[in-house]
Amino acid sequence: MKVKVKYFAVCREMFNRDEEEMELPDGAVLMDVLKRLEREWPEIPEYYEVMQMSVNWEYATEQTELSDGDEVALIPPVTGGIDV
Amino acid sequence: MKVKVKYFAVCREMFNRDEEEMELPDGAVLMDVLKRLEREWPEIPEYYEVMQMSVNWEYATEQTELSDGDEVALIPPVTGGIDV
Amino acid sequence: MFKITNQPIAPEDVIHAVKAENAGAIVPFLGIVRDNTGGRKVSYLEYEAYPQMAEMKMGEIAREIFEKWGLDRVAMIHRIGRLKIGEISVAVAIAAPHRKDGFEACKYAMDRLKQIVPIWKREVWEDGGETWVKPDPVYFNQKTAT
Amino acid sequence: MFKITNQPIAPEDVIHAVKAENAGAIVPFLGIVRDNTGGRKVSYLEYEAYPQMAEMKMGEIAREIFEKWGLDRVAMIHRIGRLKIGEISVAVAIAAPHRKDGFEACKYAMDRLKQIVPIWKREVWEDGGETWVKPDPVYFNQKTAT
Repeated sequence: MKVKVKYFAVCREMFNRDEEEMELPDGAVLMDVLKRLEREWPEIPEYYEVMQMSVNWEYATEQTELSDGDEVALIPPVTGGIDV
Repeated sequence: MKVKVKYFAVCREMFNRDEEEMELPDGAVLMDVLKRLEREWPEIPEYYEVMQMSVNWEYATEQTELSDGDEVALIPPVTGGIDV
Repeated sequence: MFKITNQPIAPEDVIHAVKAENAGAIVPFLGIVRDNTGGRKVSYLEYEAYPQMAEMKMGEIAREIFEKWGLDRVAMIHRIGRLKIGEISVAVAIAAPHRKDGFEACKYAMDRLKQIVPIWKREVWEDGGETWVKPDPVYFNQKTAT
Repeated sequence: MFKITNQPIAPEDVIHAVKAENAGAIVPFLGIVRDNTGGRKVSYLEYEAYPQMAEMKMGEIAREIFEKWGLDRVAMIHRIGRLKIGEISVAVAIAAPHRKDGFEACKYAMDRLKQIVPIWKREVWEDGGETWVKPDPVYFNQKTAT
């Protein structure tokens, strides 16, 4: 199956792209996306604690199952609006 | 001495005037204004509990001493702005 | 800026007055004339103030806010005269470096405004009745605190 | 009304959206770009959002507010792109029959907006440095609560 992976803010800069299509085996979960990205950015596990992920615009866990056509995103710590 | 007495809202309607000059003996206090008004409106003591008075735009007590030229006001219960 | 006015109020009037380059948050408050009171249909409202004393008392509230939160950008406008449903009767705005203080101070400003600022409201209902509005029962306990 | 926009925000945008004839109080909140962060001079800010998810999460916050306070008139706009000092980054407004609920709900909206709405801020300083802004430390405890 294919999912779309989107990158924002510091993640976008880290991977140097906005989004990409990713081919995954059937039954893949979010952790499989992270594992794939680890090849490119070996330090990514250090950020699991502070980074969130979403599937189809809802926060999701590393064990969330993926389906063909899903939109996945890496969500660095959010800072909506103001810092006061 | 002479003081100016101002009437607002329900007090203005009760006395049917906005303001008046009142001649008082030297050494008069706010209670003397109320006593004078009692001639015209005998029930006024029933309202002492809920009505306030001011002298020169500051809340004052019945014992506040008055001076020539002071501006006195009867202040019915205030309801600034909104009731929510 | 502390003002009693007989002109319509725009939210920008108070917001603009408190804007500052070092304020990260502005908390305004708007009081709006409602179409009913306890279910009785309101036709219009009439506000009356003791303008000089009202503006002085607004300034006093601002000083209290400065003492409590250290915030010095406070604006309050209250309209008087005849107001239609949906119009703004009162607008307050407070600028703050931190939003928590801004919310607390703005709520405090409205609480105090209702306690100590000499403004009165007369409701005229659609059924032809009318009354001067009395304050909350809490008023009678707080009278001496003013 | 829940919106991510690259256009300047006017306070009226959210205030107008929540006005109702039975709402006696409107509590807006405005986030303003400050001229400094911890004393370091800010040149400008750059906001980025995941727009579709951000608008969904704003709607989710509005549903939480309805569950907690029964208030159903909530508007939120967040601007993205490059913002100058003094410009509005975020505007929220809530209409309420009672001001106390309005203040609580508006504060809650801002707390939640900072926790769960996917928006990021990059600060560019006058000295040429820049950084993606990290959230408060409290974030790390609340991550699993989202």
